Amino acid sequence: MIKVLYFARLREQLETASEEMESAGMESVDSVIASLKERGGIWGDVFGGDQPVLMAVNQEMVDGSTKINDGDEVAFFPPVTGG
Amino acid sequence: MIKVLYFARLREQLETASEEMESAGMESVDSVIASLKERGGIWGDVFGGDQPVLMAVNQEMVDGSTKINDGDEVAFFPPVTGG
Amino acid sequence: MNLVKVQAEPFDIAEVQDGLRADNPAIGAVVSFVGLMRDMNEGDQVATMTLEHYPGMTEKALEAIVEEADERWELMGIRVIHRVGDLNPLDPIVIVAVASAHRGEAFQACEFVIDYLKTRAPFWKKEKTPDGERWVDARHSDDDAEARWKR
Amino acid sequence: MNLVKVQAEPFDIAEVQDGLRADNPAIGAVVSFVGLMRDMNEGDQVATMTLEHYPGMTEKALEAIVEEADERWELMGIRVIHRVGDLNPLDPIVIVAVASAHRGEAFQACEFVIDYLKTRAPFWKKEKTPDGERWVDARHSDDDAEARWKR
Repeated sequence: MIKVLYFARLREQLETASEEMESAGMESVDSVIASLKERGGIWGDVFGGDQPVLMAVNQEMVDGSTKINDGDEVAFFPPVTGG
Repeated sequence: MIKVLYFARLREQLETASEEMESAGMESVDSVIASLKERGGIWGDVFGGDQPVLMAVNQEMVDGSTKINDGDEVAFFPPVTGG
Repeated sequence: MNLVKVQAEPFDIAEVQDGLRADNPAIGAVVSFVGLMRDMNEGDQVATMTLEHYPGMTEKALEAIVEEADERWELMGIRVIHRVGDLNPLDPIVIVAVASAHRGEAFQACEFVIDYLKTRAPFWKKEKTPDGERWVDARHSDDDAEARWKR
Repeated sequence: MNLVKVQAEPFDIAEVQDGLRADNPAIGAVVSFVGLMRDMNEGDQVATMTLEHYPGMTEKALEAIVEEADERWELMGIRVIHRVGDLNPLDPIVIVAVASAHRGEAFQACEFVIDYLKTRAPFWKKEKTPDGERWVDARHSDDDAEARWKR
């Protein structure tokens, strides 16, 4: 299993803060994105590429090509606005 | 008359903090320097050009070519080291 | 020597700076940046703000930034404290304070840390305006500020 | 809005910064520099220091620097306080604090003011080392720092 987290505007749009996903078939962050997009509706919109989405694996910012292992924590969120 | 002030290392070398000078013949700061240098001894050393000397007229940093008027306050001092 | 903190409570600016320079007579310069909540953004009045973050990752990201600053410059201590939760205009949001022997290093490292924090640390601001709540958009100027430090 | 002071008494770092940002919710950034007395200089232990200045000209020079910063950047307040007289290691010597809506301006103006102060304000340091008293020499690096702002 992998844990998937959503933050800020994404969390509100998807009405989901976190979920567990089967890690089978999830080679990389891009595979996770593809599977989320397939859900259609707002999921397709959010992960369709029109709005900027940042991603982290195990709490480190990464890009989509990053490999995923069972037990990983994957997170999606908008560009950050702290400070 | 013009008032001449000396600060920091210069004050100690010249053993003088301030003096009054006739303004007659004192066209510019350079004329003041020339007349001080003529005193010879430590005055010749300090104003002989071997050590850096900054100058101000009426409390504004200037260069030697600056004109002098009766009643002006002229000051000589080493490069500043505040902050 | 370095310290990174994410907290809901206000921080004491004087305490942070005093703690940084305390008892180290080799420190010649302390540069600090305090980011404050403004009552205007994008031309609209802002009444209050909520800061969301990604617990765990936030601290990691800040520590990585601080570590990188320490590698790039000769420093004698860095403090980063960032608030989360509800904030009001005039409230300090973040403080970055850096100590060094000479001022050039402290200035550069302080600006580096806040520039990186703005683009790399997972915080998100939501503000309340007369037209309702809205998420704050990231600024292109922050990307430009970060890009200056690339090497 | 701006304030320049030369004084023998210690200053309160927190008070200076709080005074600067007080009650102006348009301020988004406060950058401050504090210069502290170090116990080492040029490789020698320094026990105490005396700061001499040129009363009258010092204030004028600082005011001119602050005015120039105000012309160059969009600022919301500048504070410069510089001590004179006897100082000991760990003592704050000078504080420069600058407020602005966005951080870039405050960082630049703060560094500009201290760089100019270092080469244009008539202060002189004399330090007491184990070998006796000596006047501190001006640093070439300070001239270089000032030269960056020429335009």
